[in-house]
Amino acid sequence: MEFEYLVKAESRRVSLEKKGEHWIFRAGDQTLEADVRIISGNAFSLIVGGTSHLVGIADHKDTIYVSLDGTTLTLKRPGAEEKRFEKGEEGSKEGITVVKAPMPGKVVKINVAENDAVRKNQTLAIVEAMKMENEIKSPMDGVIKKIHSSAGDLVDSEKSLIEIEPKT
Amino acid sequence: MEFEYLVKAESRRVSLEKKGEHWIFRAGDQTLEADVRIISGNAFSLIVGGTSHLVGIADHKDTIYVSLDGTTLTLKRPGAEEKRFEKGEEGSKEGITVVKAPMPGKVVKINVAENDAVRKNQTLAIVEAMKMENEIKSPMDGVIKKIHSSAGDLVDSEKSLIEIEPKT
Amino acid sequence: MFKKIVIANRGEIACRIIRACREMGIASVAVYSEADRAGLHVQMADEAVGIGPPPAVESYLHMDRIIEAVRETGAEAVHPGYGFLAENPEFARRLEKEKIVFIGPNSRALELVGDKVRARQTMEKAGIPIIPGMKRVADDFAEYAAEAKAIGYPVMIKASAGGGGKGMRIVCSEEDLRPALEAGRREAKSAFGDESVYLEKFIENPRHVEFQVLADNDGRIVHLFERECSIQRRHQKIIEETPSPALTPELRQRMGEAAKRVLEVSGYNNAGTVEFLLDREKRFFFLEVNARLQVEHPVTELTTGIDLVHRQIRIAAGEKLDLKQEELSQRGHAIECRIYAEDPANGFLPSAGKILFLQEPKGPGVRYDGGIFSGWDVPIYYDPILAKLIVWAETREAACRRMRSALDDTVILGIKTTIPFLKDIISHPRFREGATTTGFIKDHFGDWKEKEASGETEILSLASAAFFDSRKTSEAGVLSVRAKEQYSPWRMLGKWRIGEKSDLSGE
Amino acid sequence: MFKKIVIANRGEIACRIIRACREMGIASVAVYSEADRAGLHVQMADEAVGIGPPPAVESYLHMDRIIEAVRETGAEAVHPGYGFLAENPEFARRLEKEKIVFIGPNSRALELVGDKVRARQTMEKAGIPIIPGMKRVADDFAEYAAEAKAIGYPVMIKASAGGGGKGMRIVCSEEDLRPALEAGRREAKSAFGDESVYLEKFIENPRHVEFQVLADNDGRIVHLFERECSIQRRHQKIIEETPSPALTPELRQRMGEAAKRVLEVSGYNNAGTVEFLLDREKRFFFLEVNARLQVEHPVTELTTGIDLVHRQIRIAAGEKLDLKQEELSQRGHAIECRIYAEDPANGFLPSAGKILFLQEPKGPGVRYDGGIFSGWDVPIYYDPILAKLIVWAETREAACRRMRSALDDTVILGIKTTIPFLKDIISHPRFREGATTTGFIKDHFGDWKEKEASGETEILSLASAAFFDSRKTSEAGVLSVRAKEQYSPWRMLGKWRIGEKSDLSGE
Repeated sequence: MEFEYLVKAESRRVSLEKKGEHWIFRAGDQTLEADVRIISGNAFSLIVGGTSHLVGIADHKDTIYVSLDGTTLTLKRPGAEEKRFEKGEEGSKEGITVVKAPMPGKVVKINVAENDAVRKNQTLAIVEAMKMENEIKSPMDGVIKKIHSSAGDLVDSEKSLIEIEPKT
Repeated sequence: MEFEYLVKAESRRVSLEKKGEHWIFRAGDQTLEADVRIISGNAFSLIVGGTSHLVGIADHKDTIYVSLDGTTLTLKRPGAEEKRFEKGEEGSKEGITVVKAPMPGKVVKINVAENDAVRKNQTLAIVEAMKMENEIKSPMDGVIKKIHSSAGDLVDSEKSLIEIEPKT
Repeated sequence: MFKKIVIANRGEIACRIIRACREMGIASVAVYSEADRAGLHVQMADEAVGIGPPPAVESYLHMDRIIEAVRETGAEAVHPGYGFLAENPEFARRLEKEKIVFIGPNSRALELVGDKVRARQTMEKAGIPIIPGMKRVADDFAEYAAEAKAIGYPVMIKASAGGGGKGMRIVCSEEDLRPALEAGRREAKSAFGDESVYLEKFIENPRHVEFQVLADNDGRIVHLFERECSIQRRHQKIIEETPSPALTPELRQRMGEAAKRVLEVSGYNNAGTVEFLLDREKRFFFLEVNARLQVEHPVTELTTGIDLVHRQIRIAAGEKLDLKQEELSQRGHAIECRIYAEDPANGFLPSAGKILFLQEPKGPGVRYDGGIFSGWDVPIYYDPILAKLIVWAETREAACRRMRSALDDTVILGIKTTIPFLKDIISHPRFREGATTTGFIKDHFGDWKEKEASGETEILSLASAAFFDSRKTSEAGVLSVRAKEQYSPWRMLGKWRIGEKSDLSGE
Repeated sequence: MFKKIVIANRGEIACRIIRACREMGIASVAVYSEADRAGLHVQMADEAVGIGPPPAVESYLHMDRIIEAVRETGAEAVHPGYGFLAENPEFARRLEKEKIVFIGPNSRALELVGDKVRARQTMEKAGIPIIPGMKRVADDFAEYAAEAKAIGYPVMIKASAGGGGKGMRIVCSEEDLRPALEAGRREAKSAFGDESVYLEKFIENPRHVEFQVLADNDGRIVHLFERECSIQRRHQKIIEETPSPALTPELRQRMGEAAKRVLEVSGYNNAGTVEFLLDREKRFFFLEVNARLQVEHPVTELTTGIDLVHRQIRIAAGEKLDLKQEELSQRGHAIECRIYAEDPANGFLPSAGKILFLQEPKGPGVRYDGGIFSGWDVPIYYDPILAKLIVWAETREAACRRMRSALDDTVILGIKTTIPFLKDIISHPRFREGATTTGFIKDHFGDWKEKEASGETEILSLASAAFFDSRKTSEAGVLSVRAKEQYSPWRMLGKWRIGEKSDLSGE
């Protein structure tokens, strides 16, 4: 079986196959043979060349979180959402930029209206989470195309807040 | 929905139904209304009349283990195995008694042979587990009908070791 | 002793207080907002009462609802934890009127120490060293300007009702004074509903050293030594320890006596903390009183052997303090790391969401006070503290090594946390030397980035992900669409995610 | 200091040692039998080496395989934990020859203290009080009979190579002597491969009080006070605590000095424990030396603040002991409960199998040293110890209450454990009074049965089971056959399950 993941936006492919009691993993020009034991649905024990690693692992949608030897990595499966986005961008060369909340929170204020011209780094909205107010700033000079949220809305980090069309 | 459980060999029936945010449980003449939250696959939080209970729960085959307020109870689902046993007993009034290992372990020695007459409390076999030897004694006067294990076998607590026919 | 206590708080501190109740044979009542029905404190308590919608003002800050929960359950006392209503004199006063015991100081003491300007006046009169500066709120700009000149720049603007760094501004010259005053007043107004500010001499790169004090209802007072809390980010403590590497026995004794005197002149009872700044010449100045159980109380417990929550409850129940100053001592060294739901690589943006996997640290000398579990959805409404990791060891060096090991042992997947940041602080050579001042984070971690994972870790992670996905695939009984699609010509395009680079917190 | 250590053990003690290594910057190598590939110690270690099939003689007791693992990984030292090869002089000797450091006493000392008769001779010569009785193994029955008469009945038969109660027999009159001697010799032969036995005066209902001692390689010796381990079942400790409720400061000092003298005359180094019996008149008698880290070492760590495993490793690496007797002190009270995979309601039958759910205790003052996890299949091959629960508190009473609360917090589903039994001991009024002798369990828990669950607990359990099953049912997307079958005319018939009532353990 072969899988593809994004590690910091870089695509990495990894294949695995069972060989007796062990598993062979290949990624790029690297190969490793591991004795793998399932500890729980979220934990594996790997022994690779005598070295023991306890892996904590969990996923949410297309994000996989892996913890190992005191380090946590985030991998992405090249999933449906990014693809849709990509197609959107292909569809219109000077596409819309979607501004999202940087974290789940509550919209305290929307500072702009549709059709407003905005400058780069202008504050577009304020989202509060965990007793901290966070200003959402414009990534570019442009014009507000659409506003999807209003004050009081709860938003998660995947929710589009505002669409901006770049200034041409 | 209604379920049946055995609590210390006694049959108890319990029904449940959802009522708004809560669940109504009925068992015999007792009714309780609980606000139930799933904490994990093995833990629920119950609030019943303002009292909070954290329940740890797990099952293996037809045994359910429930832990609650510092007490652990074992319930049995009236499952297939006991029924088969029951039918067997019905089939032959003076049926065979099956002697099982009291715990998982290793058979160190079988002290009897088929067709041997045995007395109640006579040692039939020795099973070792966790560095302790445990004598398996006869539950009755009888005759050894069949021996299913021999020295060196690993047995679990559901494995039949020896069948005895009662002395008539 | 009380038979039943309401814990007017949530998260790790509520859990810690519930444990104390259980050990003391006291029934505990958790209160919870709608966001916290499944919270750990609700799971652990003997009883639980819903007190309203998620926003704190409608639940944990809602005095009527808390008092109603006390009445409803027949409880005799309220433990407020920290934050929320813990230092609110009005709440204490209302409970006093209702004949419900508030497990904390009396309302007069709360009022006095809550007013920073009044507290400064009181302490100065009592001979406690205070930071040079104003002892009253000025009437107009001219007065502020004159005071600033008299104090000498740089000066610090502080809110009279202050706390948590809100309203604070450093001003280096007269021309910056007016706009800074205006901004400070606005911030103070919005944070505390009170725009009063005053000026103090700005002390450069001090240590933050505080003393834990216990006072019973009859005025017996002992201190339980210091905690050094210099490792701060925007006036928020993130690592605390005791003993302070900076104190000599003689200085410790003097500061401890000063701390006791602070409580004495405040008419204070129950547990409290007296905060001091310690400058480079090892002069100490009274800063403020934290009139509650502190987040960092465990380091004191581990070194003195005194359980502060047990003591709070016993004092509130009217017991005499049977501790004698000369019998108290510090043993070994303790450090606490606060684990927050924040993204340290990204301006410490809050990071609410579901904890997909939690591995809690344990082992000899490791204490973990947590308020979360695998599957818990960290709400957006409250403080981002998830847990506290506290270690004890014979020496500071051993405690640092134990902390590092325990942090490596702590795994929280699904949300961002400060764990990688904490690891780097605890491993920093200057931290190891004990060179801890309030400027430490700014000086050494201003542009912190998480270390790149090693190539080995990365390949092992990829292998683990593949193994994980292969199990999902085989569990589903079919090859996943994903596995089939793997060769589709696909590439990552740049995408704007706002807030990732800019500092949104307004510093 | 060492760079890499092999831990020649498994379960909780291996995990505890691995943690110490990690904190000290030492790489740890776990060894594992085939039954333990997924074991917690393998998960935690930096490296792991398989050493053979499940039976201990083919793995954890197999010296060649352990030494091979050391060679293969380039380790410099071996920590044996307790049990297995920990007190085996031959193993220590082989490592000495191979120039691998054994983290424990030297082989000569091991040999001396391992021979109970020789140890008695040595101690008597050194002026240590020993239990009246034989100082050599007798040649024939006549000599045993004459000795027994001289000592005075009741007498105790003990194995010369003894330990763990194996071969021990109490004899009350001459007519019982011969069969008891024969049985004792058979048992000693089978347990130790050595049938030598000797006779001692039987001391009725003593307390078991032992002293922890540390000795460096140059003969510096300190003791770390006592542990009282009187709560025993068949000579197996189940609850340990410190300080002992029975010792006065004066007696503690005398016993401590005696314990140090024992190590001194044995030419002993590293950590060791000197066991004493304390009779009703508070006379103490040397019993034996446990030449290893003890299961119950944590109670000493919590009260003295000294990490015994760190010290063992540092001493083995040649460090001088920098502890001074007069600077050591006990603070507060610590209690340990051993959690075993045994069914206390059923003759303490071992209970191997899968742990379906584990909830570990935590909180201030609670230490949990475990070797298991949810999903772990407890093997049938080894000691039934699952975990140790240790609490510390300011007073004995507070420690008892904390222990009770922590035991309530500990949930292990799927196998039987001693937890309910431990709860009842810790809550027993005589235990609370400190009236702990080796006869405690026999006197108060001879016919122990688990308390019936309350009606409320039962109905809540039934409701929980129904909710659990309803989720399974709805997850499967269909009503289960079980739910439909619920009204089938069905009743439970008696069924023989052998061993449930009779005591199989041969007491």
